[in-house]
Amino acid sequence: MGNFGNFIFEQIVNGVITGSTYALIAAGMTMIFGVLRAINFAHGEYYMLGTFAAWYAISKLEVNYVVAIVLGVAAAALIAATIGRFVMQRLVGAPFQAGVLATIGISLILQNAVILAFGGGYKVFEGGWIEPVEFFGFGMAQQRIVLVVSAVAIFAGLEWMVRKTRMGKAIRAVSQNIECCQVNGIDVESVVRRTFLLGTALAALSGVLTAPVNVSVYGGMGESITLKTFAVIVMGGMGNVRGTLLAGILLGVVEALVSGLIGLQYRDSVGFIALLLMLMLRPHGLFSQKARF
Amino acid sequence: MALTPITTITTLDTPHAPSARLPAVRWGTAGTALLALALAPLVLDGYYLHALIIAMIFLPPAHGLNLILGYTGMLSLAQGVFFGIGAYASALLSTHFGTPFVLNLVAASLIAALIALPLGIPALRLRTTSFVMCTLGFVVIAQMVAKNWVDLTRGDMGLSGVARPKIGFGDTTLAITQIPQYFYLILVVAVLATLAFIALIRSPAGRCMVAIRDNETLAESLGIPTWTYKLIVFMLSAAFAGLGGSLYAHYETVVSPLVFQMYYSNTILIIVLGGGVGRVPGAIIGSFLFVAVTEALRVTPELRMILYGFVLLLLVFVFPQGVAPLIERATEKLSRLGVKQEKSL
Amino acid sequence: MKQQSIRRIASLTLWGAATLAATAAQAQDAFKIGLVSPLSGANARYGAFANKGANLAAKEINAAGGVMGKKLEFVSGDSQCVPAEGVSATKRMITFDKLPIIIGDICSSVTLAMQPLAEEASVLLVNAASSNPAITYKAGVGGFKWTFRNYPTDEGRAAIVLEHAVKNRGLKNFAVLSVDSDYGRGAINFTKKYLPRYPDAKILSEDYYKESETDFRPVLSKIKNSGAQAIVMYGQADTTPIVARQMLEMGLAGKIVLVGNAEFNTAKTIAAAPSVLNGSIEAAAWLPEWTSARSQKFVADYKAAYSGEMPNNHAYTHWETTHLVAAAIKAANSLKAEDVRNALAKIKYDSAMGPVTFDDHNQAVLPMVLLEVADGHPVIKSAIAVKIDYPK
Amino acid sequence: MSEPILSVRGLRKNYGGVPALQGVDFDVARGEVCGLIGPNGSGKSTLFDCCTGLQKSDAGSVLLKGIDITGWPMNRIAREGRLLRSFQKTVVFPTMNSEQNLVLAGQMASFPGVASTFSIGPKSRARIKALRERAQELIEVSGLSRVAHLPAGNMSGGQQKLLQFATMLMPEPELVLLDEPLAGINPILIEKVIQCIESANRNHGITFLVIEHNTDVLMNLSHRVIVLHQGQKLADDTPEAIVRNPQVVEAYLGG
Repeated sequence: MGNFGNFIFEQIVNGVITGSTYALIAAGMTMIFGVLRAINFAHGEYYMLGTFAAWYAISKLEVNYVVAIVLGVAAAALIAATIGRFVMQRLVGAPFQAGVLATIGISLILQNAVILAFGGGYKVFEGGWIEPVEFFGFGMAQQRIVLVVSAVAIFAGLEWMVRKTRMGKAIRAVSQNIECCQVNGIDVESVVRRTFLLGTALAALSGVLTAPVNVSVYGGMGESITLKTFAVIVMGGMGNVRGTLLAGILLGVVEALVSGLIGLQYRDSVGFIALLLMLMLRPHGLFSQKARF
Repeated sequence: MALTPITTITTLDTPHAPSARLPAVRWGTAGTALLALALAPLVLDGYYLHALIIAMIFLPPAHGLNLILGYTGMLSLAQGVFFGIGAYASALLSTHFGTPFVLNLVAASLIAALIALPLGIPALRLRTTSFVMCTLGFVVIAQMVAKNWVDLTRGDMGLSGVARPKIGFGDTTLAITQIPQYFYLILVVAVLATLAFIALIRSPAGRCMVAIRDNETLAESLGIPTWTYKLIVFMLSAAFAGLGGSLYAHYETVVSPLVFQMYYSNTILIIVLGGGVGRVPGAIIGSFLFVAVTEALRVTPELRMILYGFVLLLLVFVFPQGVAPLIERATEKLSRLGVKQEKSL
Repeated sequence: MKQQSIRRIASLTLWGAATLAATAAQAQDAFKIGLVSPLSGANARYGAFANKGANLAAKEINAAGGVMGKKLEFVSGDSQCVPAEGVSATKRMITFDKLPIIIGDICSSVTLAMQPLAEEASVLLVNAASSNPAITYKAGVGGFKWTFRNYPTDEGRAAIVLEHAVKNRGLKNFAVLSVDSDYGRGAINFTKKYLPRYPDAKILSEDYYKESETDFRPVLSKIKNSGAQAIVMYGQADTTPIVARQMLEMGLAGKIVLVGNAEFNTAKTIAAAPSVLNGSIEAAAWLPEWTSARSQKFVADYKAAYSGEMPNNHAYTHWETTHLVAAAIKAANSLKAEDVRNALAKIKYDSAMGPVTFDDHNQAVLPMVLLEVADGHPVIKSAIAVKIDYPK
Repeated sequence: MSEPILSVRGLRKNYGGVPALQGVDFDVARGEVCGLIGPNGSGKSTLFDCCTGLQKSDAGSVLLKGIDITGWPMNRIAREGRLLRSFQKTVVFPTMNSEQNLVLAGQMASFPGVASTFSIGPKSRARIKALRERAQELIEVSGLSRVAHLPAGNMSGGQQKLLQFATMLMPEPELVLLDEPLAGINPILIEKVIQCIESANRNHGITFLVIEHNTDVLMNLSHRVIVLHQGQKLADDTPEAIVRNPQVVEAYLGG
């Protein structure tokens, strides 16, 4: 039975690794939701953009991985800044469905623009620290450890940012009550812009960090991530950063166990089945004290 | 915060004092449009008819979404699920039992509605975003089921060779194989669906839906069992979607788990929002507009989806109310014009 | 901002119109063939390869004088792997461009939806990449007279691979890890169909990955613990490097081999994790390493034409199918769909893989190559053409 | 005196530990106008919410015409109990015009069940026609004719108040709970509203329970006044007695 124990442990480790990526991407999305009350159907596309930019930097500009991380995130952030300025900030106070429609549009544009520019084929992502290391009796690439560590670090940073900095306080204020902020002279639009920038940058970063172990880069890679993120942000309690980390890792672990014990083909529905169960039992998310709206 | 109420939209019976003959003009425009459609096969060739058919296949599901989003104020992304369920129901009936088209059509929407019941009961406890996400979850789960319940759905192999519709009995049976025949068949169904939709929102219940959209607590305090109405509306919208799915299956003759892609839910949403949510003409105009745009963009296959994306942004920021209002205003002007002319005579 | 976006759209549309006009202008003495494939959305990458392959063939054919003295040109249509979209594109080709011949689609569900259209319009539909068996079960004597498929079905493939793996390599315990599509699922069904022939061979676990899957560690851990000797994988070329990499990092190299078909033999894949792919068994319709002069030339020309990009098998099958159609036209000495179809039915065509003929279900009987990877290089074991026994 | 139309027994309600109602008992007799006063936060609105089923009470029971309605959903209490309420912050259906607002209010009373509301047959049309006529009368009475065609959302606050009041009368209820009907409207309108309440009470025998901070008006209007203080009943007596009650003066009315 110890054998089985090891197996479960290994699956949990696998889950934590994948989950921390989910958490990273979802963190951005949940903050954006907090200030904008809009579901971002294009969030996965920034994950894709970051990865693509990094791939381009490595294989065409022949820079090393660390530089590629910076370039990748920067490129994605640049595009996000434009979109934030011209689209997202105009969604403040717009009907919910307007946000859905607009972000679907953006995701179509970004995804197919990349396909148009670089072709639809998969690109192999070179670079990253992929040498396997022995870890409790099973091997894994160093990159995965880097991934988990940086995820934890980033979340610590976010937590600090949200609690301590002016930016963070502004974000929290806007999340709680937009009208009130407008009255109190907080520039809601700029807060939205900056939050959006931060959120998308996180998505891009997690893209670049996972690329070495996910190997492939292609235009459509954002879609499935976006769907997963939805499940995570609702479970984490919309707009709740800490909850998102836990929800993300939880989802990762459950997925790993399901695909390890039942079958990989059921993996994608796990998130939403869990989500539905949770919504039935705790409609306000697993971790947030009260519904925010 | 609730789904930002669509306060600017006007309900079917428009509150602002309408020009006396506006309704007449409305029906006039509707009649003309219908007549034009009915005559289309005489002048248009296969491709255009096909485009129109696609538009009319998406019309019933769009009505369904309009009912739940535009009139009851709940955004459901599950329309695609019920569309797919309708398609599978028809395909299974037709391939396994060779049941006639009309029966499949009815069965499809019934089955969709029945499946909506157990899904709706828990989902409708949720509000706003949670509800949206929940309906989104249905899409993902439906696809998983379609892929893995191989005994029933043949999984990814899909169901092909769905029978072409046959109308009538015995030797008076007419087999629908040519595009024009399809066109008229689907036109009839679409018109019936539209009439049913209008009847629904004109019924006292329709007013209750609007009340729920405007202010659920107030409606509840006036004795309206809002929960019951929401559940019924959810099932009705599913029935409309199932209708469309059935038409789809019998037209494309193949159904695969791909019908549970987000594509369909999104398309239906785009149709309703593009046309004008909470308006009868909305879904109608929207569905034809959608097909017109996507087909027109075929001139540049590689740019197609990018441009499509821009069109969506255009909708959101330039026509936030959809294009229906423009057309409504036009017809109104028309009516006023008519009045003036009479005076001048 | 509004103005901006409007202007942007306007300009783009103009651009599109311009390109269209351009193509229309040069289309005078051209013979046009339709090509339906996913050009947008998640499956766009397949369509890209297909179009490049087909257009390369057209260029070559036109360089050699075209077909019946006319330039061969492609009208491309986007299907997004959605039947409705594919049907729209096809309809457009039939009624607008009045195309007598259409090649398409890669996604089986779209092809299945196209079949009846082709039948009603008496348009020749030549499929170059869909593997759903139903397509040719229902073609030829099966019903659809106008559908042909120049692509091996997975039945033969599955049979060959299994036989080689068990008989020649003595593998017994298999774990299934295939793509969750009609291709992956279909191939596994056929594998199971032939499994009973080998009493001591068994399947320990069955998993299917979605096309965009990137994290295989959980399922690989399971397979590792199940004690399987081989993973039966019928999947996408694009995913194999990911699986290989993750097998490598989990230390499964040399312990578990890959058998099936997912481009184990391309340089790109092997480069991802050589030690993992050593010993893997594959039955391929084609692969860039295939030694025939014609194949080598195709790879060279393709790379030359498309800035060094390596062709995949979709590129090849569409390239080869275009040449096949041209050959049929030549044999028919006519551009009429009817004549071309009859010519195609009794053609004996020499493809890069060997002779191609069509059976009474309009299914190509063409050789498939069985390979193994040995120290980082594909080694050809045999080339076999399989006839299918259709369900009665 | 006949059995009370509404009797509240030991009603308790906490909001996250903060007690809003701690055991309130009182009766409202059929046909009276009963005032309900008390300082802000004394639990008046919470009391309304618990009586109408908007909030679930933690303990105690609410009897309507002798039937225990505790735990009934709001809509059932309104429909079967014929108990209506207005809200502190005036609410109408913003996208509907006055007539539609009123017809909707009357709908549930005049249709046998949910199913029947989906019909557009002659029967249902007749019902709606009747409701329309009644609605028009009420529009006349409340003097909204001039703005009747506007979406209610576009009417002035005062007009909305009047419409809301008309809405209360539409389904011919037996008991109406009014939450600050006079708040934020000008003196002329105040007169109008009071007249409406009195006539409705006198001519249609509708019982009223009214929360109102405008004590002078309330004292004239109501037959009896209940005073809430910190979630408990402080006094329950005739207006004359109430204004002289030292506790009440000290707690609420002030010198």
